[in-house]
Amino acid sequence: MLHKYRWYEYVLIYLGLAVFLTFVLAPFVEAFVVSLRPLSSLFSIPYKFITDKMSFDAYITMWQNVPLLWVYMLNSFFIATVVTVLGLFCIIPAAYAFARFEFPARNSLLGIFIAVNMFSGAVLIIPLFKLMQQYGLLNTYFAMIAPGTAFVIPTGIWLLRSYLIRIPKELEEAAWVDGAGKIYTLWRVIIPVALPGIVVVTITAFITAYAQQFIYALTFNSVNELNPLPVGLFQFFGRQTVVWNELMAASLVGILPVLFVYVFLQRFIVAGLTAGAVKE
Amino acid sequence: MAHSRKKTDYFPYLLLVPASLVMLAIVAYPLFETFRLSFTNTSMSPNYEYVGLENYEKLMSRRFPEVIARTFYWMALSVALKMLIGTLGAVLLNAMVPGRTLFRVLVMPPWVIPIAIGVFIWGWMYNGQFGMISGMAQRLGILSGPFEFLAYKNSAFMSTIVTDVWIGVPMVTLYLLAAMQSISKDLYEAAWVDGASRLYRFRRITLPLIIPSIATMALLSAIATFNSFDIIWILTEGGPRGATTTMIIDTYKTAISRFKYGEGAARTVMIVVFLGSFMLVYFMLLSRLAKRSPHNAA
Amino acid sequence: EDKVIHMINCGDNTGAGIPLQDELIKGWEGENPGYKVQLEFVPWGQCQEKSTTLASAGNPPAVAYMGSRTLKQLAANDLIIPVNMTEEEKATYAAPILATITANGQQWGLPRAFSTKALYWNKDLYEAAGLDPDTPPKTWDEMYDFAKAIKEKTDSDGFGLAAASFDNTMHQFMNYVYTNGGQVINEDGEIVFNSPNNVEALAFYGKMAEVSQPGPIAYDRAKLRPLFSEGKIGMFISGPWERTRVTDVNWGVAPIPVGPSGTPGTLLITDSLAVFKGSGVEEQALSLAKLLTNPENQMAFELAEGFTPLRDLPEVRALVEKDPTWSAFLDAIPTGGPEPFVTDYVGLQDSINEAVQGVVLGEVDPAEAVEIAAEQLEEFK
Amino acid sequence: MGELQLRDVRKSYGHMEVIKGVNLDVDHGEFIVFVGPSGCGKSTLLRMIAGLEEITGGDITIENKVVNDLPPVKRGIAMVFQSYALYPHMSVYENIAFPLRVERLSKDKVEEKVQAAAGILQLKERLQHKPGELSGGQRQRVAIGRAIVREPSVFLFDEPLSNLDAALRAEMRVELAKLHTELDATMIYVTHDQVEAMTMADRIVVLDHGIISQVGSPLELYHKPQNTFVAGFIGNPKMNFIEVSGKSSGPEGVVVTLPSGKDLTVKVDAAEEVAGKSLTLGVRPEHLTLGTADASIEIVPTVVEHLGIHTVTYSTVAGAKSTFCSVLPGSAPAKVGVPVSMGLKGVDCHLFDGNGNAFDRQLSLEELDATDMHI
Amino acid sequence: MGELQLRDVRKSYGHMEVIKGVNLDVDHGEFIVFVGPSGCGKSTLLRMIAGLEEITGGDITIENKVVNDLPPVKRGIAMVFQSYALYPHMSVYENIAFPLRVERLSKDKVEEKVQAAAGILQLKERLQHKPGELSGGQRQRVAIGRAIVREPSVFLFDEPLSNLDAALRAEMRVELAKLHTELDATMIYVTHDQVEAMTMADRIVVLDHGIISQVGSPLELYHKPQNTFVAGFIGNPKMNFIEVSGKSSGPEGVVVTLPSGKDLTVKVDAAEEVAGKSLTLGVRPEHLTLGTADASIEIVPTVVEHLGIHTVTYSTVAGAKSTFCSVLPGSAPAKVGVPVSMGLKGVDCHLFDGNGNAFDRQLSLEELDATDMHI
Ligand SMILES: Nc1ncnc2c1ncn2[C@@H]1O[C@H](COP(=O)(O)OP(=O)(O)OP(=O)(O)O)[C@@H](O)[C@H]1O
Ligand SMILES: Nc1ncnc2c1ncn2[C@@H]1O[C@H](COP(=O)(O)OP(=O)(O)OP(=O)(O)O)[C@@H](O)[C@H]1O
Ligand SMILES: [Mg+2]
Ligand SMILES: [Mg+2]
Repeated sequence: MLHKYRWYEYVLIYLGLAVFLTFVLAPFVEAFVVSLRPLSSLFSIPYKFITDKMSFDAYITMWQNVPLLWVYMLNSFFIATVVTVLGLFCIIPAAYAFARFEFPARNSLLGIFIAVNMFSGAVLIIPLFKLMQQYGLLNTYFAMIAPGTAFVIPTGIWLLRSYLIRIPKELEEAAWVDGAGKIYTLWRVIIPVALPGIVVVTITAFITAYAQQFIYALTFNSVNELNPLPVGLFQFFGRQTVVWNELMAASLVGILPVLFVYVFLQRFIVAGLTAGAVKE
Repeated sequence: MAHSRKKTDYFPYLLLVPASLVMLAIVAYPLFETFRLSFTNTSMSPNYEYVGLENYEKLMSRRFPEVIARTFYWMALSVALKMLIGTLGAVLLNAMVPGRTLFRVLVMPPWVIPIAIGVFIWGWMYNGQFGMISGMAQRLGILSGPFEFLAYKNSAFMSTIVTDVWIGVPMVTLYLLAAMQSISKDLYEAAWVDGASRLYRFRRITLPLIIPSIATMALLSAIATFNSFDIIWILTEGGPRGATTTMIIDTYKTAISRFKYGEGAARTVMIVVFLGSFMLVYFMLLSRLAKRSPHNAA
Repeated sequence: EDKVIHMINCGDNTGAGIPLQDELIKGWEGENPGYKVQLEFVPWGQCQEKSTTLASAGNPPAVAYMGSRTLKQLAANDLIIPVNMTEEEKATYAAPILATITANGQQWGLPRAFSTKALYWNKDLYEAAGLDPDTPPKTWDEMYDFAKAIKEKTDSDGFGLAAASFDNTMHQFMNYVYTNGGQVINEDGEIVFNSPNNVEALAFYGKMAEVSQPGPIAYDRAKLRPLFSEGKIGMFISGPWERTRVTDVNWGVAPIPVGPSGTPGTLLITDSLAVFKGSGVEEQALSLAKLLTNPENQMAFELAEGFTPLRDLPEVRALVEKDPTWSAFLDAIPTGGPEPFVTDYVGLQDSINEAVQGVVLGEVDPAEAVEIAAEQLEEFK
Repeated sequence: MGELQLRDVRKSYGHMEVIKGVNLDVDHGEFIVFVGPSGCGKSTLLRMIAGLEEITGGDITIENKVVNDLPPVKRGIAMVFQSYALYPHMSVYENIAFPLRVERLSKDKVEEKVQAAAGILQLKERLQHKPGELSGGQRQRVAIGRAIVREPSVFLFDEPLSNLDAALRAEMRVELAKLHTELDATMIYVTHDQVEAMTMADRIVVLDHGIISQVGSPLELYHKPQNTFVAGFIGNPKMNFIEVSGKSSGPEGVVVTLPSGKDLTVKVDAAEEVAGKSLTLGVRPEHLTLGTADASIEIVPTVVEHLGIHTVTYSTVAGAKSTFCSVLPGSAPAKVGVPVSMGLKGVDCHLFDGNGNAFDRQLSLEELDATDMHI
Repeated sequence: MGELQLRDVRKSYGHMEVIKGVNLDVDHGEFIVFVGPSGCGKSTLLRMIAGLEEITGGDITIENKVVNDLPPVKRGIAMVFQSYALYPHMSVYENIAFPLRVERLSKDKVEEKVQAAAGILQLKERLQHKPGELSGGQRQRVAIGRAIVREPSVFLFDEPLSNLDAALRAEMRVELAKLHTELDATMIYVTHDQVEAMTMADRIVVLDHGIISQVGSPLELYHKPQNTFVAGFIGNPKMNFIEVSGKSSGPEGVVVTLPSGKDLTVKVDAAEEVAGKSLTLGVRPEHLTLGTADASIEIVPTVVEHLGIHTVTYSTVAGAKSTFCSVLPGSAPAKVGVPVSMGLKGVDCHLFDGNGNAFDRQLSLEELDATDMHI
């Protein structure tokens, strides 16, 4: 009843959604269309949305230009996964500490952690570079993973903490009364109970780690076999001719698995954001 | 306090160890190093000297103030657009119309794909001769000839913002959507019983109640935008004529492209100072706002 | 345990010259037991930056493919060693080529690839505009007039102008500097960018925008080719590689037109193998680099890869005979000027690009732009 | 004003019928309470009256106007939600003023009405506070204030007191009753708290799985429940039910045989033959006495609660459908494990047939006020 | 086993003293209930016994061992939380087994103990379910099960039933009482529900702002409250307090003058001179009768609640400190606005001095079982 719309409201809503989704999705449509065009009709004037000779050829020929596409994709996944796992390893205990314990300097420490958000990798890239170099870490996965980890931690702590705060204290007290130690309680009680929250943090950390793989990889790594997807594809721009149709094809193939995964996870993502949205 | 026994409790600190170690190594130490290097002339060669405030002096004498102003302008515009579009998007996705689950999925892609890849695509779209935007606009008669979006100062500036908005809007939308959904349905029903129209309900209930979420998102978004590197770097490298050179781009160009680590470090220090004061001011405004209207849920 | 000689190659390993190179390396390894060459291919976009960062981080490659323009900067930072060419070796190169690797009286790299530029024109468009399809412009004025005719009489634009914030905008502009008797740095290492010649060149660059495709700042040279291939621009200036890539139109190629105050010229760009300092195998790296770039091996490599031949050897003549379009590029070598040799190459590039963009956008007047750039350049020499 | 009729009102969610044909006439000024177990459809029915829920079938008439398709605001109703539904970002003043703002009333009018409502509800001091700063009872009052200012002809309440603690609930109950008198408005009130229903209602509507099980005044439901459902639902502790068999019936009542074999004459009118039928005897815990009366039942208390005012025993009794409970005077010497005899009076008992429908008790409700019943 | 002593136990949060010196001896097997208004320190005291809260001062002794610095698990206590604190991700079995798993008991032992506890609590069928799939009462039982398996000498409960609805609460109350008998354990129970306190406790501890106001059996507190605080707190509806002035005292009691000017002899022993002093007369609503008795008070009911079992009236009376309440038989003919006379008996009344301390009533608690008191 409350949500009964009149016909013109339906029109307005769908129109609005159409405009909004067009803005969001047009680039993907364009990328797809471009990937279908042969290079020659790609650079055709005037602009045509549908051109003749559309085919999936680029999806085959691209393997010559980016023979390592699979490797890049796997690298991207691998880096994001390791970042996420390491991140969780840091986030969970820290979020727990901030959510549950009174200790001197708690708030200022939390503030410091959150403030770290504001230093992107780009800001710290010089000293990080020197640091990596000093320890011989350049051109390793580690060089791409470590900074990624550092920058998922603050948001993760912030998100998970607001989730943990809402877990009743009695659960821990009950465990304590029953003789469980603190680590045991964290492991057997808190983590399982906070699992939905942890799932959310995992997803957001993964998204961040996956989406922001450009600058560290570009700067700290030059071993092609270790490159994540964006840097791998950036090589298209280093050529005399940018083979746009293959670039688009490779991009789409490269991002397809994540898109697929997120379609299934969207429920958690929206639900998880609520955790942060309700209380800031 | 279950855990505050008499003995000083080391446990919370223990819990903070892993996170702190990572932060110390990846953020604190490099920050300190940056600060130190900002007083040196370190460059390509491994040897360097301390040069005092020379790097900072150089900063002031060049066009740095312009870069700062541009950075904040870019950030403000982009964040404002993200909030505006995100709020509108969230309202639309919150409507109880058939297909809304699908639409919610459909807004996600720009957020979950690697930023750089999204920017590659936009780079193509902005092409005046072959790109979709100029092409469609010409077809629809909005443009009379090809228009190169990245070729002019204003349009390049706006184009980088549009791309940044595109990447940032899904997260904002979904976050605000979540905030809207956490508002009790009762409130709307009560208002409806009182005769409030849809628009009135939005204005008097939804909007005031999501303002804290908008404020939070705006801050997160501002920080992300401030630090946005990939987008500008791939699209324009800061051009034309510096029209899209933000502090991050300027720093990267100086330090990484030109190997002037010392000068770059001085810029980094300036970024920390500016971003820090920005956050401080923001928090102060926010807490003053919060004092005026405590949002304790009924 | 073999000592590793880390060699960085730009691009990928698909070229036909690579097997030849591999052969030579294998041979070299045979003659130098105890040393192993580790060859790494790095995509162009990141190649030079990578070598430089590695070096400045204290972990240099033994030998790396670098744009010759960076050599002075690397040398100034004490990251590479001079290659010590004998007079005999020097003599195998044309003087302008030698100039691209010479700083402070020493050679800092072994040329591996090079290019000169020439003007491509679309004969069909010429015809459509009522111009003689077989007469390319000889002077700037002619070039402007022809372009104007095309722009006015056909659907296409007269000229392809590059002014993006990328390196080849400066390269493009240098062609005009060199065809108008200008210079960036003189023989004594002084900045002479603010000469009337250069003001004239910059003004002309700006003027060409009138008859060029809209929005030159969105274009680097690579983006012009599709326009040329589509018949959207009547002319553009580029290197010999376009000869094989531009297929769909009826084109010709000619030397770059000459400015009012100059003589024929072109920008001559070389890439070199540089030997880095501190790898511990400098000597071996140098010997390897010399082996790869000696006249015989270099020529074979170039022919296989389709590069412009560096040295004037008998094979070259055969090449031109087979494909006359080579001549516009090969003939230009003696008139070629090097890329400016400075200690902050990116700084130089940014300054010049900014001047070019300023004039193209009509924001500053050429004299002022040149003056500002010259001032900034002082810092980079 | 304020009359309300429900005519065969129905509601389905998908294939599930939740309200299965409800008929009810409410007069102006009545205080009607809907009770029933959780999920029986109380809220749904109320929300249908409010216009928050679409009506699947039937008609709802308010002040002689069919309102089926009218939006809430046009129905002349106001609703108070269980959660209060206060706007957390607005002051008490603005919360109360909200409906008036929607109407675009002039500033002075708004001020006047809000002050009047605040006066009635003793909220004058709190007008500038936010709901978050108020106690539960005060929030409840604000919610009512928001309903009052609209001067509706029908007030709808959905469990308005269930979020308050016992003491506050008792207090607010009294206040609501007063308010009802003062405003002279029709009120429809949903609750699952018996005490609220019994104390506040003019008439109680007992709902069972979407149908009305009985409508009547509180005392009518207490004394003359029409079926075992109502009998068991109204009254706390619950009525005891004992399986008995019918023996004979006559003008003085129905004679039944208790499980113990003893006979008891229950003062009810039998409409049908009862001999040999299996019937259910109902007796309220508070109608049991120590010792013997018309008949008695032997119990062995398993739990005895001394409440001061009462002593309550629980025991297991043959034939009883669940734990057998008795409420005795505070001084009753009941002890766990010590057998005791419980007296039953035929006049206090209820009798139900095999379908759970009550035999009519020989008791006129008019007399109830005068009769000196036990307790 | 199971003895517990509190010796001058104190607790401060910062500068705020919350528990201000509590002394209490609890014997083995006793069922002790802490009651008191919200914020009086009940939970804090219980949590200090549990070891969840640090002790600022004094000693807590369990089984003759000072436990001040022992962690909860070493105190031989088990605690049941208001929220149950069940682990939502574990089955009922694992929830109950949790303390045993912590102890690293063998599988067989765990199985045995869990089954035993499940047997007692009738949870055998539910062992594989998750807490989310259980009803409120079942969850409560699981929480108790987790306490039982540890075989503690002292059970601590913090408002264990407050999340259940009325009916279930009554049921669980009975079950807990049974359990207490079966387990023969000491239990300390926090509640603010009077009925729970009255029905379950061997002794009730009434707390007021962090100090013990009175300790005694439920009937003792009901019949012989030592001060107005306890008198007002125990009993529902609340005792009525009326300002009176003392006239004389003698062996048959204290004579006081009611606001109406009439005299009443209250059966209490005066320790001091009362003549002319202003005193407070206390009379429980359920001790008022219609008509007149030793004295009477005229009231005009403003609200009348017909509960079936009782009729409750509320009225404003001169000299009464708050609304004057009476609980009359269900059939009492009270009507709003119709004046009625309420009879008081001197033997049922309480009398308090200016400081709120009670005069000793002439009533031996031993007699109470035998005496036939009203209601
Ligand atoms: N939107 C809905 N969709 C499907 N079924 C619903 C919906 N709303 C209510 N129901 C069902 O309708 C029935 C009646 O629900 P209603 O809320 O009216 O019960 P209630 O009597 O108010 O219960 P309670 O005392 O628990 O509030 C329930 O079985 C419920 O599950
Ligand atoms: N962690 C704390 N810090 C400061 N004060 C506290 C803390 N915990 C409790 N208090 C205060 O101690 C007092 C006693 O609290 P406690 O929880 O024991 O009350 P309670 O009797 O259990 O009340 P309720 O019936 O509401 O549960 C209260 O005034 C409370 O505000
Ligand atoms: Mg309901
Ligand atoms: Mg408590």
